[in-house]
Amino acid sequence: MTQTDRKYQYRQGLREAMVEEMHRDDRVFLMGEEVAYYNGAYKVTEGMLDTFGPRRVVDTPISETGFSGLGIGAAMYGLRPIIEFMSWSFCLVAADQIINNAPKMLYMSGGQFGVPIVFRGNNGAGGQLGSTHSWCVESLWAHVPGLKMVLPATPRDAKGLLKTAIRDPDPVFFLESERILGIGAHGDKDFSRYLQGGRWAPPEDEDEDFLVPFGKANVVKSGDDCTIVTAGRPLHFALEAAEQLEKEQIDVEVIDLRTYRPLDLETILESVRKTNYCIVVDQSWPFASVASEIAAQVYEHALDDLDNKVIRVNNDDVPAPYNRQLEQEMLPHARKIIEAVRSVTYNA
Amino acid sequence: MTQTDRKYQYRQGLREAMVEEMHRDDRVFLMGEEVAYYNGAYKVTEGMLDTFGPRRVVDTPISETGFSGLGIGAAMYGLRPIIEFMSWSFCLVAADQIINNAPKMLYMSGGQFGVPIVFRGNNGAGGQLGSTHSWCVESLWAHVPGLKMVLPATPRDAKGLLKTAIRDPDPVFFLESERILGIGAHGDKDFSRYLQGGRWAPPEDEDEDFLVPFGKANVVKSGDDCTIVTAGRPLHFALEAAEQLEKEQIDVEVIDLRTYRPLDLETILESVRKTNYCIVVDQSWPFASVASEIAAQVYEHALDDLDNKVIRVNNDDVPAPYNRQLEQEMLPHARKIIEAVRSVTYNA
Amino acid sequence: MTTATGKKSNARANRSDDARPSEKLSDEQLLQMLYDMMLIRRFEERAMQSYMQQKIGGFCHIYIGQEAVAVGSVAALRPDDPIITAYRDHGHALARGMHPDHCMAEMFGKITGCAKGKGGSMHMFDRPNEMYGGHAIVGGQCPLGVGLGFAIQYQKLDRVCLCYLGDGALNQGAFHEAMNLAAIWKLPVLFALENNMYSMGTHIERGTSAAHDLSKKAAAYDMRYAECDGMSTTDVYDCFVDQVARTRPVDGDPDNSEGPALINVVTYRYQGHSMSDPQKYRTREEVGEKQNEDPITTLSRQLMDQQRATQEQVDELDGKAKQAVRDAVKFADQSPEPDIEELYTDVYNEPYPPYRKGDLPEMVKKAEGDESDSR
Amino acid sequence: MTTATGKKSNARANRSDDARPSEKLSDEQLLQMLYDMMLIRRFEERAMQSYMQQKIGGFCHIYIGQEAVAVGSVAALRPDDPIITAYRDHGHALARGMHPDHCMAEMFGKITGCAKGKGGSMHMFDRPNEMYGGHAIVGGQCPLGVGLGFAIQYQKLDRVCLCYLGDGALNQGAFHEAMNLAAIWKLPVLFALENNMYSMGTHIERGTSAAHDLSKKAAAYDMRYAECDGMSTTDVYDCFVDQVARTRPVDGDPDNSEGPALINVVTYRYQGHSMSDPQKYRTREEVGEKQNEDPITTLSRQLMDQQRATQEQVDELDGKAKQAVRDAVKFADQSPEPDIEELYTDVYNEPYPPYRKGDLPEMVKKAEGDESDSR
Ligand SMILES: Cc1ncc(C[n+]2csc(CCOP(=O)(O)OP(=O)(O)O)c2C)c(N)n1
Ligand SMILES: Cc1ncc(C[n+]2csc(CCOP(=O)(O)OP(=O)(O)O)c2C)c(N)n1
Ligand SMILES: [Mg+2]
Ligand SMILES: [Mg+2]
Repeated sequence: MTQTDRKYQYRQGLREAMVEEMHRDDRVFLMGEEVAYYNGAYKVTEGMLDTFGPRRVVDTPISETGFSGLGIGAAMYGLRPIIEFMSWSFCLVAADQIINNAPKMLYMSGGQFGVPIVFRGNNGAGGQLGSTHSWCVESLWAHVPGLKMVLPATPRDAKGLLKTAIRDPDPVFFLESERILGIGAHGDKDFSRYLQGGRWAPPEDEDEDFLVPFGKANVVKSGDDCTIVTAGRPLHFALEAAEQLEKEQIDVEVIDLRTYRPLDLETILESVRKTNYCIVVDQSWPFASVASEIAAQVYEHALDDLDNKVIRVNNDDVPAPYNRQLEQEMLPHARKIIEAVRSVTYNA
Repeated sequence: MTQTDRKYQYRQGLREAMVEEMHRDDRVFLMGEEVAYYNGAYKVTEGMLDTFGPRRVVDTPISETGFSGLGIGAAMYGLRPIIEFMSWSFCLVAADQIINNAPKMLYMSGGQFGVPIVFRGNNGAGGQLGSTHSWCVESLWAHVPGLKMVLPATPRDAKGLLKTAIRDPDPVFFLESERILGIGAHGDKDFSRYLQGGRWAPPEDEDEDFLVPFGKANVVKSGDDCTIVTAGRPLHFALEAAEQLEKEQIDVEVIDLRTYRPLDLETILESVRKTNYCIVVDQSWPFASVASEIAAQVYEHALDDLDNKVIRVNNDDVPAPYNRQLEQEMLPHARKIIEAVRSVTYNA
Repeated sequence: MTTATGKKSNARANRSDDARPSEKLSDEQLLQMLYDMMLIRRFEERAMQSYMQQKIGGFCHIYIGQEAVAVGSVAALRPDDPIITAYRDHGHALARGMHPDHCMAEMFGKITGCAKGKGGSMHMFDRPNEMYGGHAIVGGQCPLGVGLGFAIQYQKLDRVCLCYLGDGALNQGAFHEAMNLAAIWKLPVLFALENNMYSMGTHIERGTSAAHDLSKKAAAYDMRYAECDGMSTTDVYDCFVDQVARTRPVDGDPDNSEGPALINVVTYRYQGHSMSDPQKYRTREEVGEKQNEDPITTLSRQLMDQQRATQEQVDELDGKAKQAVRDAVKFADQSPEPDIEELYTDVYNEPYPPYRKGDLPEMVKKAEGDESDSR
Repeated sequence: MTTATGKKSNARANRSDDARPSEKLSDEQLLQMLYDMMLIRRFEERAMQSYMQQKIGGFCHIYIGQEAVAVGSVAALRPDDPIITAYRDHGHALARGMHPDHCMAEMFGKITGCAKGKGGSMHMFDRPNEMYGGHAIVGGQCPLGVGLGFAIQYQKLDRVCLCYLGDGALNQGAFHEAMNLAAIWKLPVLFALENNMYSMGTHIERGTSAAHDLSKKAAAYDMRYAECDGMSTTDVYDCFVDQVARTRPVDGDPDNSEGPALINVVTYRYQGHSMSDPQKYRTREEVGEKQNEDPITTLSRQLMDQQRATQEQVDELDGKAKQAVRDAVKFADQSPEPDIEELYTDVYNEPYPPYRKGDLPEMVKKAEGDESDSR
């Protein structure tokens, strides 16, 4: 069995990361709604209560302010909490704790109290949950200094990045996607042929120290004609677009940033210097978004290398609708990306 | 007395707007911490309790989630609440109500329930309040569709924009600045010579219907050499820079956007087409900010008119420090703007 | 119905002495209540089916078992009393008078839905029927409900707002702040706790302190408290008639009202939390036992025992409910999807480009006339 | 000290029967407590003066009047018991043992401050002395304090976390959620309510339901409640010795603890809310009356009455406090500002460009040795 063939779910990557790190370090614990007895609303934490018991896998009431603040306090005291939001949409009721306390404690205390905590959960629209339940928080929270932000797009990265996050001494906002929890499972669309070395799944030897570092983008597919920069679930839209564009003899390069804070600008610029075109795909709203940021930075640093505008592909700038067709249309889907690539490269 | 000479405080503009609209429309009420008996933590609401009584000027306990949600419910029922946050920094404990409920109710209800509400209060660093109390929320919240965002920079606009906000049928996030509540008062630095027609204060005839429309930028100072785009308190930094640059024979054009949602891109582009240079000044953090957005849009729509990069001047990308020198340095102050203008126009 | 621990012991005494309000209900009224519950039950059954057929997407929270709560409490209201609830909201919408067509069409994501397909199962809004929405963030509707109460008081109206919440919401900060504001300002709000003992898989005893005596949650705000049996339509009705009367400000005068209350309605949901719940947190026995208290069976039997209805009448009602729901599914099925342009409508009431002003839902236009506007 | 309404009535009975813990305090200990209060008082006086001279900026919340709360409660702790509080925090920092030099230097924004001038008046952190900060968002420290308690329980330690809050925080959602979590998990946390009756200009009766009986706020979470007189150092001490003992988990075993409690410490602030408060919300008479209960005068008099201290000793202590504060102002004055480079340090413990790793504050390095690291 090649690595490529190995079927390995994204949710499994998340679980293995937590399990391994909890075995390794007793200071690590997991807390959130229905993570223990229910085995996770999305089965991410299945079996973890059995393995670690209720001291380390802790069910909470629906009190996001309470338990995310609790995690921050525990982190100040030397523990390494993993706080699960069933959905990042629910972090809004805890906004003050997660963006006012966690990322600023070290600064406010003059370096005395760091907050080694991971906030993690599902992020993004696409499940027909309506507008209050479909938040993409990347642009909201990446704006805030003091935190790190991670968006794994593959099962391999889900594991490797989460392990890194748990070991990191700073607050990490870890944005998963319910829409791809099951990718890698039998029957799912699998873009592993694009992955260099077919590294869709993590190494099979169960290396305790398999870590994917922060701030190192992954050139998922190399190509010469146009750079597509993205992270998280939209990587899959980008790969779908790439597949389609291949048929039109347009060979795009797809970059998965993996982390927004830190941002690997170098890899983006290197690519843009080669392709001279750039599309940024981001599943949050367009205004004041990570896509705006990346576009602005690309212009700032590679203005002379660009043969056309940078096009940003975002969610449409509207609350998420329930209706499936409207919702699908709203997303930064493959067709939008394809059109963007075509429109910038048309006279290349 | 010319209009220019008339000393008229920003806080007075805010108060007059509320008082006039409350006289005009019984559905309008004001609610917040210490707005009534205390006469406002910053004296903005001074005397309003006496004028309108406790039915319409309502002191609240420290329950931002409670009273901002209350305002939203009351707005759904047909009232026109003005909800004061003593500081926008405190809106974080109410984030879910203000960004998940207010701006999405109309959409979620298929057009049945609008939320005509104004959230207003002090925004921005500069008062040595430390990092939890120094939020600039413009970039965080302007990201969210369904709300409108207003940042008055002058006493005139404080009044005219707030009146418009109160009459608007949609949720308006109205961002004031404690740092300039007293501008216009005797002894303050006064850039009114730059204001077209010296319109620093609102018209003196107490016109009930003096309204400043949303989405119409104000070219505060015209000039040919470089466009400076800003809004809110940083306008004053920009004007300070303009004054300085005048001495160096650099004649900048200063645009006060007044509102971020809607955004008056046309006025920006018109100016950039004339000056060929653009600086964006924004007091929030740089990453995924309104400045990123405006820069990206300027590139997208005026790439060929630009003779150099767009430079963004933001707060430094760090939590707000208490120490005065550090804090002042962090702000998007005049020296940073001057350097930015010089650096882009150096070979013009 | 257990007694309420109100401040004015007179009122309480009165209540227990008086005949129960439900005893004054006419046969017709009782049969209407029975029908409403049947409608909800049948509606939910078809909703589950349609969900399985993937005609309904997203989350879908089924109200089966709790029908007496919505029906009994809404029956105690006047039509101009506003209500607001959480995401398990189909029952409330139907009890409040939303036509099942528009309710089902909403879940099917169709333009004929109550929210034009933009809201879905968790967001039932019905302006003509004074339903201020289902709300999907746990506890988030509590401050909104207090706002409705505030607006009533502000306008000196003699209405009462009914704000439903699940037991899980007890632990949210929003609930706490809402309770305190309602209490200090004596707002005409009733917090109707639909205590089905579980928030997803978490039994109330695991997540909520003082769960054994929820009157303490009201006492913390000096607020009136009452309890009733959510499996009994008449008990719910009796309790709410009494509580609504105490809270309703006579002549819109807040001093002429006993202020807000927390009402603990003990109920049970027969289905899983949502459509994807393996339900390992409770036993079949527990569910079975509760099914013996089925509120629909109970009311039917009660009416028949009292010779106020025959088996035939009951069956006929149920047939009517089934038919209404069948019609609703058909209506929903045959209704068109919203145009893709609807993405950009209803974002603003006073839109700027690229946004556009939206049309009101068909349901509202029908009820309010075409000249009605968003408010 | 009024009695606590604990679950174990035995413990309660014990306590009222026993000699008061404060009676066992040595003269030395009592004089130390008196000195600590004097130090806070004199410190605050100089802070006000320095604020007027614009050597201190931002907000500055003065603790004068409340000294007995911090001093009496901290004296009941062990040095390894963590504390956390709100923004009115100079008193707690000093009571906990922070050197006034570093406290004053912080307010002056100097690099020698406890947080290198980055935190200011509202953010006193002292790791060597187990002080987890002053926190400026009302109520925001409550979940953090519960987190400290959780970490204690998780590590099976026999410590107690003291989490202070103002009466204004009672109405924040964060307080509610924190109370519930502490209660359901029986965490070793004491919520020390510094009830000075006002949140800015709002009297507790105006903003907080059930203000006349705050035991209800504890009962809502099935939590132990106690009250004490915050103007009496010994009453505060007695109450906290008892409550800490009940909460402290013997051998780190949560079952060997009575769990968390809410302690209502009734106190008063003599100064305005912050330095810019016109104080129109209370009368001079009210303030004057409370000044008759001045905790420092009271304890001094008590010690002298009991012949445990002479007037000279008391004066000497006060002189010492004045001198310490004079020294602190001098220290702060003469200390350097932080380099502008400090803007980009302490943002991350594992920084990426443009951020840099920061140095620990001088105060911490002195206490922990130079090899200590951020944690
Ligand atoms: C703030 C928030 N956190 C988590 C969720 C996810 N969630 C949805 S329903 C639910 C359980 C709520 O239980 P309860 O309030 O008892 O209502 P019930 O489902 O029993 O009707 C949870 C945890 C949410 N919607 N909002
Ligand atoms: C969430 C939040 N809202 C508002 C404020 C502004 N504010 C600061 S202190 C204060 C009053 C707090 O009173 P209390 O809790 O009684 O503490 P005290 O000042 O009496 O020590 C207010 C309203 C804040 N810091 N945080
Ligand atoms: Mg429930
Ligand atoms: Mg107070």
